[in-house]
Amino acid sequence: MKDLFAVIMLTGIYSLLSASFFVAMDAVDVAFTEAAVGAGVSTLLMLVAITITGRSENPARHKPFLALAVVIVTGSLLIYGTLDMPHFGSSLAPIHQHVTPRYINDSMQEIGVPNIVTSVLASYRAFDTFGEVVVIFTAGIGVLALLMVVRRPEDIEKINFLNESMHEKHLILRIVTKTLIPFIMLFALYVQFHGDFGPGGGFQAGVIFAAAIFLYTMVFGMATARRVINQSFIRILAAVGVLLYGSVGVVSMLNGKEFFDYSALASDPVAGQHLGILLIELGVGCTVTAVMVIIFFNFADRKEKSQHNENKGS
Amino acid sequence: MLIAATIAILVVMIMAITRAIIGPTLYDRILAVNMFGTKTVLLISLLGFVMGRPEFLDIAIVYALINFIGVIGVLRYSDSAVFKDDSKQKEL
Amino acid sequence: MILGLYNYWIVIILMMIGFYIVIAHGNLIKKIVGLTIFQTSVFIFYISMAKVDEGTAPILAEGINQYSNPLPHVLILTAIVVGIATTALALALAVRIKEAYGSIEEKDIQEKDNLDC
Amino acid sequence: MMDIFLNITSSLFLLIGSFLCLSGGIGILRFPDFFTRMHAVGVSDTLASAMILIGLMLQVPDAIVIVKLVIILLMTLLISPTASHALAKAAIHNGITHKIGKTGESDKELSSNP
Repeated sequence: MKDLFAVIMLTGIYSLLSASFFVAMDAVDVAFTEAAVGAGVSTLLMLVAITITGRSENPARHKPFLALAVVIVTGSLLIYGTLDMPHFGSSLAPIHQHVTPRYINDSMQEIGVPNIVTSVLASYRAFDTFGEVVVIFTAGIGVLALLMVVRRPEDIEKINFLNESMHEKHLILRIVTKTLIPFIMLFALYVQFHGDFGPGGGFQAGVIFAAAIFLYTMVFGMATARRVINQSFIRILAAVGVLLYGSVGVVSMLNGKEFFDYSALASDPVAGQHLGILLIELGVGCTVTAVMVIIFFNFADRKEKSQHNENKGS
Repeated sequence: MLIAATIAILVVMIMAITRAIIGPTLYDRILAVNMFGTKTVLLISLLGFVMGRPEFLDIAIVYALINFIGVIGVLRYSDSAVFKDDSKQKEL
Repeated sequence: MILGLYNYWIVIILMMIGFYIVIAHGNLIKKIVGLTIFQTSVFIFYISMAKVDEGTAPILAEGINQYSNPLPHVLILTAIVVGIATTALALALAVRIKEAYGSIEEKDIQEKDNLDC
Repeated sequence: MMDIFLNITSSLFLLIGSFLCLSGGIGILRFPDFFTRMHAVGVSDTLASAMILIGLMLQVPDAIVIVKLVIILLMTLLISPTASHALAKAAIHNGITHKIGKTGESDKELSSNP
């Protein structure tokens, strides 16, 4: 398909579909994340990107037969490789033998959180998650470095004018959005703090929160959004999230336990674990929200700038 | 009955996908995606009941919200200059 | 029973579709979409490995004693969010390439580079 | 007695919901132009979701699940018409024209609908 717009719409559908699949496979937390990320944020970002880079694709491809041959050979090798794999749904597979029984049987006593995914994410494998958060943070910095637009005041005024004129007409949309946004934010907070007991947690909440901000930005225009959300504050928030996460680890180290062993945070180990998970999820939530907002704002800024330049040129 | 409803929704999903693939205009595709999103919300609620753990309706709520955000976003950005130029070229 | 392996085959087919898009298309955005599909196929691979027959979602509740494996869920959960962050980075690069070269087709970019040399 | 009654009602609701869903799906596939498709989906979708969600509500004893279902229902009632409205408005604004009652370019879909 040459129309990139159609490709992106279909990618959105694909991600909705894969999220339903995750629900069917019992991975509710993953479905949650995929729902928030795949269907909303990634589709939006790709759309913004194609408004900048152009919609249609050049039909010329390089040697599809060679590519097809490579793909088929690799695929059949991989299929040959699967012959030794354990069967689908078998409870005897090696993956279920090691570590996992401990997570399932002991996590209630050790961590005191019913959602095993959260306890593994935030406590048993906290170091791993810390790494992921740092990666997200770095990606945010990368986008900032690549796309940041330094603008002069007169440009801003012109763009403001453009936006105001664009958004006068969607009255119903504006009212519905206004009523909806508080609910979305409330729901994001619920997801954030309910992550211990049901599906949810910092990653999902961060993305949902950011999605609320995206919605606001799209309906009320960049200029208004920039007035509401301070860019430097958001940048600091991203760093504060990572710092909060790291400092929880350092504090537990100072209290005489290992890095990210939260039992040290309170006199009762389980209460300490609870506190640690709460703080860490908060840090994750801050970073993810801030990074998503940074990414989106910078893309939107870029887009306005390129549009602006086109208008000037023509 | 739950299973019958699930199957019906799956069938509708396939129809929506078909429309998204053939849809001649951009708006047909957006419509199909929107419909697909609504159907996913229903599918997930139904799946929760079929699997016997209906506590996980939070996911369906997220879907409803994100779907709205997605559609609005798509509309907002499909208004932009690049697309208009394209559609004009197609008409010529 | 060889048919018990079908989940891997689906994953491999998806993965190969993504792979094919990445090699065969010259458009950078298309390549990024291909990478996303590839990525999702890996997610599906992990999640389908975590499924246990008769198991339910790994959130402890009374009266249930067979849970699916939570570990892959954790890995994939973080991977999805990291994935979107890196995709955003890739898109940002594509946008910058568009600004610098005026095109995001691999061929045009290479031609321009050759001219510059 | 109550149980059987609830079960039957809920099944009825689910059945109506599925039927509406299917009719919407057929509409989106078969109708000739964008606005008629929009009509098929926009009208049937909201009612179908409401029916299915009410059907599910009748099946659960748990209060929190019902509350969540009600939230989803409210969201759908609020969101789905708004999205349809915005979509239709954008389509008109960008000059998508309807095909029924017009003689113009001979499209494939047009031929089925003289």
